[in-house]
Amino acid sequence: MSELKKGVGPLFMDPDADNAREFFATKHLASRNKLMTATEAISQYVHDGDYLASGGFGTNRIATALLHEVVRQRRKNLGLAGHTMTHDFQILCAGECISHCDAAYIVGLEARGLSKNARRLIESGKMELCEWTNAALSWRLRAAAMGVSFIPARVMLGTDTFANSAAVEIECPFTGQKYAALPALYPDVALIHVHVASPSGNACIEGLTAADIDLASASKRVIISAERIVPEEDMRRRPHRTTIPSVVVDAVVEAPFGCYPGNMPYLYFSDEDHLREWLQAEEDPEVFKAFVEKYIYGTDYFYEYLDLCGGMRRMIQLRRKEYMVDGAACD
Amino acid sequence: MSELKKGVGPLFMDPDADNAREFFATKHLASRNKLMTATEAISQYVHDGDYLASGGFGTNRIATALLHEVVRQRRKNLGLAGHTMTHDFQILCAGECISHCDAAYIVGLEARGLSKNARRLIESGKMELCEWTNAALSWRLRAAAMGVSFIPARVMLGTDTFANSAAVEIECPFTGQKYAALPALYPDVALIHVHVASPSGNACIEGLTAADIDLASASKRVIISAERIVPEEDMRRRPHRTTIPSVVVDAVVEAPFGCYPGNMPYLYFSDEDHLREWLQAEEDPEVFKAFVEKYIYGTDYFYEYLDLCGGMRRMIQLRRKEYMVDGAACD
Amino acid sequence: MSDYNAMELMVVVAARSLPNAASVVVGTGAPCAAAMLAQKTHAPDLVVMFEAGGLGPKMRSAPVSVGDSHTFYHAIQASSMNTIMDACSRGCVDFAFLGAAQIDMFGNLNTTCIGDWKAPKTRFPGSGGGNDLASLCRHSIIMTPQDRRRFAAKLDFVTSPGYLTGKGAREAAGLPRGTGPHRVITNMAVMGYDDETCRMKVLSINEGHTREEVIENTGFELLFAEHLEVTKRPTKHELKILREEVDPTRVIIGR
Amino acid sequence: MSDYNAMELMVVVAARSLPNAASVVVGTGAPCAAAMLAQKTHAPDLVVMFEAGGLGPKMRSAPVSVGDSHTFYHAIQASSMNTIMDACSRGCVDFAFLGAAQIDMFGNLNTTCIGDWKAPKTRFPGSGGGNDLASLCRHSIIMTPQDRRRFAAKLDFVTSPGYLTGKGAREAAGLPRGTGPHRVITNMAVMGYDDETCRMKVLSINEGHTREEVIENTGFELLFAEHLEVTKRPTKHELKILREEVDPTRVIIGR
Repeated sequence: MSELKKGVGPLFMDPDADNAREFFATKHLASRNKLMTATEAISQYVHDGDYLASGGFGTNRIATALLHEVVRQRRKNLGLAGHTMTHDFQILCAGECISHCDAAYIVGLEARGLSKNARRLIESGKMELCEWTNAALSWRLRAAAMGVSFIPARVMLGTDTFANSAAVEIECPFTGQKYAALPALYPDVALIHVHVASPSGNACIEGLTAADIDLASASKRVIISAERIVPEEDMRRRPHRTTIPSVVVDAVVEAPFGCYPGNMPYLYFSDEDHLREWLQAEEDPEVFKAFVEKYIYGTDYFYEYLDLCGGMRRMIQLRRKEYMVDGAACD
Repeated sequence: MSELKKGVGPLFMDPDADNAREFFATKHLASRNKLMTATEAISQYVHDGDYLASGGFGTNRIATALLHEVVRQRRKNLGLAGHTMTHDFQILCAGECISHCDAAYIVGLEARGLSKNARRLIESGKMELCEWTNAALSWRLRAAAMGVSFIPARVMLGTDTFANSAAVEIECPFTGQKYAALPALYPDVALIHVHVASPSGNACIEGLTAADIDLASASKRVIISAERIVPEEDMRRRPHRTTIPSVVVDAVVEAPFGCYPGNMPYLYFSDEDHLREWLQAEEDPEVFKAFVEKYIYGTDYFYEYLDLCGGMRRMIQLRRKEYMVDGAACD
Repeated sequence: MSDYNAMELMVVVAARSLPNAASVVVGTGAPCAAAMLAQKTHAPDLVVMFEAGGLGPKMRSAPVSVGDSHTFYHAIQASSMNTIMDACSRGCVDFAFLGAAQIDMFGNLNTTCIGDWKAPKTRFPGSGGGNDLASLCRHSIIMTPQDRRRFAAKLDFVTSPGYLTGKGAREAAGLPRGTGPHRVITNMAVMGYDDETCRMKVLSINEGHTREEVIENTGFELLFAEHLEVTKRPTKHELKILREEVDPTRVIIGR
Repeated sequence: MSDYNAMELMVVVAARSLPNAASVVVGTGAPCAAAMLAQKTHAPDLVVMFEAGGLGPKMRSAPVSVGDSHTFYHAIQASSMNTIMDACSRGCVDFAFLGAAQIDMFGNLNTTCIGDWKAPKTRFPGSGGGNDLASLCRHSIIMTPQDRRRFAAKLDFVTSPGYLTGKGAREAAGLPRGTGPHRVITNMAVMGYDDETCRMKVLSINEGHTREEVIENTGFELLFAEHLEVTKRPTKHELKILREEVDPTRVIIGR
């Protein structure tokens, strides 16, 4: 067998399962009312230097309201799990909140183009990166959710992505097959936007779950923002529909249209015009500074941002656009 | 570090991921009508010597109608994935179908007692066993579902369960922590009972999923029996409710009360009287032979068994008993 | 003499060992009754789990199977075996109730067979989730009748790990740090484990039983707490809740 | 001269490379248009997947994101990233469409950076799911414009594996047996890979382009098929479906 290789990238978070167990032992499991404002939730659960993970996928079901609050409260030196981060990455870069990042997909907004501001931050060397892939990051979260310090996978092998990651090669003890061993990833805090949640944090996601089920389990703290808050009994009546159980949740924030300008499945489509406005504003640093000032620092609550973007009239348009994707509303 | 140990138990199934990939490459993915009778499904997809896995958990949401058919068609030398098998194991032992078994929980029916017939088969040495645990078997299925030949876990270590398994000890390349490496388990065929399925095999499970999501992905062939068949469009309207996607399914069998005498969540409770009757019949091999003759070999269809057990009158009683667990029917 | 039976006392003792807001994986029967009693007395926020996937149900009556509909009645989540086992592995679960055909002085458990494994005199179900819970949950609690056959000097088969061969053996085997057997609750006594030797230690003896009787019914040498106590009897309130609300048909606590 | 443009031809060629009842992971834009066109012509049972979790949608129009609501419109399942990636790893996925800023003669792809990785001249998004799909799906297909900058002798960064350094290199690296790059579809030509050397080989040249032009626009030595053909032009039916049903607003195929 050839020699087993090792990636030279930095391991930002401790993959040790026993150390993580010590944290989880302290987590308060009791079902209690965890409703609070975004201001309170970010203030209480996201600290400078924390390693953050954002739910959803790029512009889809992202926790925009919470991400704005992270910027507004000027958090710094955050680490980040970057599995397909697009507009969410753009927001955090607008606040220059991130100092290190496990990168799978960053700086781009898919076919919409690249974020000039995010590129500037990275090309200037202000952000330490470790390379991964989308699957690798989602499997790293799964390893953490499973309480094991590593998991084998068949990706990254043979590439510079591997060489600049913190993965190492191992051999299967049964077949001799070579695998990339991926270290478990236990984020400090996850921000996840959902369709419905109860005050204790029982949450239901409709549509794609991306990596959020494992993310919620793997993270030391979990902040849920929800389009709608429902009574506990509504969630408990059909317990097989609970996507994220309250026992892993620390805070619940009511945030209607909380994913705007992203696409919330069955509820509203993405605002492509506004996303274009972001990208255009980033062309000129001065213009972008004013843009961020206006939309984030200059607002106190997320609904002020929604109003600046066209308010209810705009939201109803996006709602109609989503219904044209699927005529049937979700029940 | 101390020497790494190896279990001496037999590895019944090949954990090699590349060999499994070759099989999955041949699997026909097109959405087509897969509706057939239990007779046809077992005849076509379960062969002597196959390694079988049964969905649900013990007496809950098990595929009784399909299991009876396996016995009725006198399949022999089957292998079995035995993560909490109770009445399902009892049925297969009634037909003396099994020659080798990955055992986590067998021969018992939880608090109801032990199956004398199953014990007789094992104590007479007619069944080759390899020891595992419930979690180990479910993680072995997860490894297969993930397309990797092994997965690390923190169970079985230090015990005779490990010594008589086919697991091996490995060390984490990041932390040095010792783990049990569990070999991937790709069953030949899985029998899974669900609440609702479309003719192509899009299936929805309500209530506990046990290990069935991974089981359906890990298995080379999947037979679904369903309480109710619904049009394709019903399943496609809410695609986030699909528990098992049609692409992994080979056959769909309509089987109302198909889990009887087990408990089908939200629909009917277990028939504890009939389960007691089984255990009592097993006290005397001659009595049991007649019992199996009457209920399984002497019937052609599962509904004949239901009629022998009290028919609609009994089913309605069990339905009422289930509603008393949860007054609200599932929608 | 006493106004409660041995099983009632065992359930009450087990219930008391579960703090509020803790999490516990239970089976059917007595452990489930203990968890329900705890919820209805001092531990309303106790999170009850079942290995098949039931998470945090509001149980109205005890299940007949760890996977039946009772286990997720108005639950936090009707999840999967993996979800529960992952949570145990991640370190989110404080307690697990286990049973056994044999138990030794280190709390190792046999639920697999009597006699040689290859040609067993009696085959039992095997580990089920027992080894998993004994390996992964912080504290395991055994409820069992006490007799010499069951409390064995040497197990015919070590199905699930207690402290294995003594202090440090679990960690050396690779099991999670800071886990292990916590209590053994029998018809005669309540036992814990000695911090230094990890050997079983009698903490209190149930009313109507004696130290000698406990020794006679144990196949290995027991340690005894310096201040050996009489097991605190059930309160009237505990008995009332247990009999009227937890197990009104007396399926578990006897007739 | 021709009654179709380069992008229309590329989409048609890509669509034809997808057999009926195969499975394919697609991105937004041209790959998605190709899959939709295939479904509406010769491959009605093509199973389309998106890496964020969309499985088998009945797409009415092309998504703007690989995770938006279009990707699971009336789908078989709205699943998760893990579900899709697991299926790829398990060997259930036949094709994947990939893009790249750079591609070399072995089909290795760069989507990470231009210049030194530590101080990049230009930072691109990185692998995303690209490396995963290139590693795990049976055949990968690239659709890209052809020029010397993009078809590079040496990549600045190998983000996703093609045939790495040549025959046998994927297997030696640990990648699944029998996987690798399949087609490169450009505005000038259609390329495959030589069985023996795993090097890129021109199979057909698009109408209006020449062998010399293709060579000029490639930064490495290309192989050519013995019987070099002219890329089969789109049929009227294909163009009609593509223009009227797949991309009526001409967002993908241009105005």
